[in-house]
Amino acid sequence: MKLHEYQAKALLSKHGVPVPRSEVISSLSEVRQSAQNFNGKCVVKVQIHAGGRGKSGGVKLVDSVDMAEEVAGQLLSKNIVTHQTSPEGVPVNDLLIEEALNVSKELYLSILVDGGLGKVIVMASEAGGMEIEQVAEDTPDKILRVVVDPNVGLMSYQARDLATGLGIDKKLHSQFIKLLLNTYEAFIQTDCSLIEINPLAITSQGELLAIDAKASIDEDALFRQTDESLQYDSRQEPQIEKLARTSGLSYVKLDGDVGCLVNGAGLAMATMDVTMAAGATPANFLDVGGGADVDKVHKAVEILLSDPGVKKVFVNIFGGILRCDVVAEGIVAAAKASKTPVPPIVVRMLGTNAEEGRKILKEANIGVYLVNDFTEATKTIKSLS
Amino acid sequence: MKLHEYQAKALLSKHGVPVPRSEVISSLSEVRQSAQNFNGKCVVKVQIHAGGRGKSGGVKLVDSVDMAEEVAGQLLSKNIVTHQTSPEGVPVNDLLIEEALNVSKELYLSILVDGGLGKVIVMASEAGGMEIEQVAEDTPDKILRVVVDPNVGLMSYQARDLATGLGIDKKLHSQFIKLLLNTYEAFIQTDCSLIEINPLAITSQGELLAIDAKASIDEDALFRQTDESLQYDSRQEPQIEKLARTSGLSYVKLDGDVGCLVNGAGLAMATMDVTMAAGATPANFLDVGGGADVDKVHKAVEILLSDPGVKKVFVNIFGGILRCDVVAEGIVAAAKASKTPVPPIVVRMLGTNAEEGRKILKEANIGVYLVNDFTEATKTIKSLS
Amino acid sequence: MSIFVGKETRLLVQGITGREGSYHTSRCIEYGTNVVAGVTPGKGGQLFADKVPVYDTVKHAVLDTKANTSLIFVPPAFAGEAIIEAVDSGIETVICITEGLPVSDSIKVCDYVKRSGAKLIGPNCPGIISPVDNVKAGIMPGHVYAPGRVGVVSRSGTLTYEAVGQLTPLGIGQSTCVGIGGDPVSGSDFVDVLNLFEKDDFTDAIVMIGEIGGTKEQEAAEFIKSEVSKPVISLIVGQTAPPGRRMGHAGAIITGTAALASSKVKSLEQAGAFIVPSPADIGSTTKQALEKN
Amino acid sequence: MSIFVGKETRLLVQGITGREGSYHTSRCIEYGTNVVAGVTPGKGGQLFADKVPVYDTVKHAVLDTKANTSLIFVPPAFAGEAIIEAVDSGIETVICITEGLPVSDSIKVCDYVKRSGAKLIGPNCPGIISPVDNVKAGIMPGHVYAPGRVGVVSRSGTLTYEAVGQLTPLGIGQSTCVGIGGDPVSGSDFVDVLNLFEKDDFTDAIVMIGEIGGTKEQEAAEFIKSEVSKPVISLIVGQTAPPGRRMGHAGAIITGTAALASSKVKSLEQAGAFIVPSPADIGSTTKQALEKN
Repeated sequence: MKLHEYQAKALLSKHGVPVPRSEVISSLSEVRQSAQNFNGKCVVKVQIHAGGRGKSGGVKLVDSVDMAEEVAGQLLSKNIVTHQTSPEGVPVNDLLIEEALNVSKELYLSILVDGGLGKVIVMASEAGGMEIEQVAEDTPDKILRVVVDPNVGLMSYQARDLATGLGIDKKLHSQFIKLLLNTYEAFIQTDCSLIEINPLAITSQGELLAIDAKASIDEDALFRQTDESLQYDSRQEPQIEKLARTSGLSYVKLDGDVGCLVNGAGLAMATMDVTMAAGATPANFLDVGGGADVDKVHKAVEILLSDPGVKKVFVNIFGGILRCDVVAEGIVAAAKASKTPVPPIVVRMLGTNAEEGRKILKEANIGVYLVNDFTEATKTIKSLS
Repeated sequence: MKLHEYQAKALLSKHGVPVPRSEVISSLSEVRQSAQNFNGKCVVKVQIHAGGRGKSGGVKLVDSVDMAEEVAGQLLSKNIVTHQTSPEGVPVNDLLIEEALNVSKELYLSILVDGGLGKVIVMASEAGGMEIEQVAEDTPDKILRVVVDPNVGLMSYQARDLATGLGIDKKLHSQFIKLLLNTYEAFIQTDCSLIEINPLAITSQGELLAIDAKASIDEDALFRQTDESLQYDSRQEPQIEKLARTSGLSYVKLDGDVGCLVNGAGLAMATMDVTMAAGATPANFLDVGGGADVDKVHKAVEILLSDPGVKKVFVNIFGGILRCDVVAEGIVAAAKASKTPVPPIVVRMLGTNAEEGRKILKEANIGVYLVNDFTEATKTIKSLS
Repeated sequence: MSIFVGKETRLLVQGITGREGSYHTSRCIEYGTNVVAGVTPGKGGQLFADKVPVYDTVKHAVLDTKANTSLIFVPPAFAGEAIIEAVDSGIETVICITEGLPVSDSIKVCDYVKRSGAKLIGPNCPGIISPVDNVKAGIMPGHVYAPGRVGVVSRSGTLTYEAVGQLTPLGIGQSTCVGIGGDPVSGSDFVDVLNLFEKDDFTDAIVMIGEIGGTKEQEAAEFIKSEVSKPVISLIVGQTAPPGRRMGHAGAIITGTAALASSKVKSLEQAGAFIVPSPADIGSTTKQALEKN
Repeated sequence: MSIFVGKETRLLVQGITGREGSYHTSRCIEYGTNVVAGVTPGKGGQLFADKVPVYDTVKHAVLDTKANTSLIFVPPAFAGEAIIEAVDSGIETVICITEGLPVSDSIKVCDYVKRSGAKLIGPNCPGIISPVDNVKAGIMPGHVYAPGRVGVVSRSGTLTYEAVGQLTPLGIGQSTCVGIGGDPVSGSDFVDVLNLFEKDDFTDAIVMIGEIGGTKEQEAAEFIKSEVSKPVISLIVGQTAPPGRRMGHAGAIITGTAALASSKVKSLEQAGAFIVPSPADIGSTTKQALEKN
């Protein structure tokens, strides 16, 4: 679960990590007062759940209150498009108005889970301010890594090793060590899956500060996280994904026109790949899950059909726990209840009660194309273009 | 660092462990109101840092407010003597007035550090209300033990195993598991070296409650424990020990007449043993430590001499880090500054600068008997009787 | 012969009286698995399906029934502890079906299990099936599988059924099929399973199904290059997944270049694996690979 | 030959620039110990006593100087981490002099070190000295010791000097003397050291000095009974200590019957150890034991 920059910074600050002074505002009327706190010399940053906001004009340095207001007016309540958003972009509901600082050096610091090692790792680089993937590609030896033993946690000696490796002035070592240990505490206490501070700035006054911060909370640990400041901002989410989520469906909105309904995440990805290989593009990732019932399938189809981009549907079910007849009934119910015309539905059903399912679909007369395998499915999807 | 029963219970209660309703009172005028809370049916318990208070009349069940007041009057502000106190006993400054409960079963539960295993263990027994040492001797198979892995902590399945082993009614298992896990949390969070709940009662209403509780905090971890309710009650400590402690000396008051001044805990115990073997009895355990200076030795001698029971002094120093001449100077300074007559001092000095030390002592003319080994020391101590 | 499970498997089911636990235990028994005990705290003393004794604690279940393998269906908040209870009670192989364990729990638990010397499959996995020995310790539909000499290992559930659904009709039976699970941190990775398949005399070739996210496939590629002599047929799904989004599985999220399907395919290709071009071709690619060898 | 340390010992001192650290490092060097490096964060780049290089981190010290043994003098709040830093940096034997580690730190650290395969002596110990190899990694007064064939192991510092002070004048030299420390939880216990002495060809007999508190002496007795063929001469101090009071050492507190000196003496007697009747008799009892064998 992604947090906004301002939430990530509040979390860090709560755990003793220095961050610049700032204010979150959500209406234009608040801008002047906020900017005045910094005598107009501040940075205006859109708060969105997508990377690439800087390149898309979502981060602006201003040097007067008037300019702050002007920039805020251009950003607030609009949608912003970055290379990570859909073409419609995401809404800018909040702006962070933050003091502008004299930075003498920018570092990179992150804490995340390394699946291969099965451990938490700390990554740091003297190449701050850049995307770490780029650094990893260009100058991989500029990335330092430290592995955390889950039984004793991050050790300050490891932080000291990093400080040395990053070439940080010895006078600042204890500041860096404290900052990193506090960030680690925030990570562990809040069940984060990622905290990234980029850049971690050394100011001309010799202070270390988290200038930008990203944080994600492990969704599977939310049941034990009660801090209200860690609320998810569902306004950043496409309406259709929000609907799916609240219905207990795993759904990711994409740009294509083939709505996909599958059971199982792996098979759902495979279905998307097959669709793409057929020269079509998937409109979504959708895993109805193993424990779905008729209602849930009904809901899933309803959600698929609510996407105006969906021109055809590809249902791919390998019945295991989930029986094919249950899926068929859900599809029929949703098709019959639909107020808009139902697009053609290509259905592949295998496994438990596949025959029964196919029969139900055939008899319902709702424009279903029954196929037996991926090859046939591909052909049918193509023919419907 | 020992806590009083009421402190231990407050600690447990803070971590969600049920305890009886109670009030601590330190003046007689508070008794009636406290006892009225329980309609006079309550237990009056002295709050002291010594075991055996029950057998010494320090725990009384009363059934009226008048009786509570009478009992409290007999106990409060007096000294109480138990088999674990000195003959003068310890002062009763506080009483716990606690509701009397209908108990249907008494269990034993404790969490402590097992040095041999190097781990925290949980001990439990269905023989509650008795001293665990007695149970260990009489019916060792009635003691259940569970070892806690330091990396994952106490597991609820281990608590469940104990609940089963203790023969607790299945309906109460989840209550017991929660109680034990909470007690463990209190133990870990507060750096305890011991928490003992004895008895852990099952009331006739089927509730589990800590009827009596002991807790000790690891003195070496006090630097990171900031909870003010965990304050040590130094009024329970002999004045002389308090003085030694605040001077950074490790001192234990005993009943004999030979004051011992030694460097090193092991050698100090050995010195006490040798004194006893000589037919004399040590007045104290005193380790001046390895890093002592002249002032600290001076202070140590001063403290020794302040004990009116001390009729002779045995100084046993094996100079290592601590130089013998430093010790000699401290002794001389203290002897010369003493306002009371200085008893005979038997001195054994070996190791670093032993010759210099002996010379200083000889020349000071303060009635010092210089000996070379334990045998000679023994003889001299005997001859001084 | 098979890996992880076999004729000597004595299965214990933790969470046997729950909805999922009871349904799948019945399916496992039907398939021929020797289910010797179940555990549900508070339900000890009952009989499941009139024959499998239910216990309050794993310790007692193991003492009474000599169970050596455990299948776990308990809710995510308690699953980590259930794994530790199993290991502490002497279970040698633990298979955790439960999805949704906090990753910090998985980190601690996987570390604990590793130190104990036991084996853990999952969490968030479909389990293990050996058509050869008629042992099913998992939630896969048993009828799809057929005995044979190809091992299957996958991060995904239904996609494995799909793979097997393509293999069986072509006459390609399976020795053991292992679902290592869709979580970023898990008890066994591709490397662990590839290692066992390589050593297993009853496995001739290995079908490995990976997906986007993490670097488990790259580690597998390294291992295949240096340690695996048997043919490996590999499919990676998620070619069309957008970066930064979690595709169902907690581990299926593209966080960097290495997490891309293309990067994984490249590594496996370089390691000498047979690459399955599209999910439609698992059966045919495997057939070709077997014919080549 | 000696145990834990020897001619191959390359000593690193953590906390070398502190008051205790610098004093004792000089004494160690005087005794003949090969002190190759020191570590004090922030003081890297200095030279200690004009010749020993000081580093900011153990990692760098080990890389540069191939130190294999570490002696730790850092304050108690940081000592646990210093031990882990040493082990993580490849140090094989860690000797922690620091007194006053919270016991919960010791529990975690000792467990960590055990898993790593390194050896830890202490905390709260005087260290190790080998008069045979002229290696002193500790705070004991070197001049008391003489080379010979008796091993000494003790929970106490000065009492060990006392013991050796009785042995040396009788012509009984020492192979290695090990102080395991006065804390309830420590890296090495009597059993670990007895085991090494038993296997050491240069040790003929073992003097073991225990005290009240805990059950380490009883565990030693069990081990002596079954595994030690060499004569063990044993003294237990604290016969006159009152129950429930901590006698200086964090571990020296009588918490139950087993913690009593009498109970420990009894166990050791039954295990066949030569019992030293009074602290005055360490030398004479050892002499008798050696003559008997």
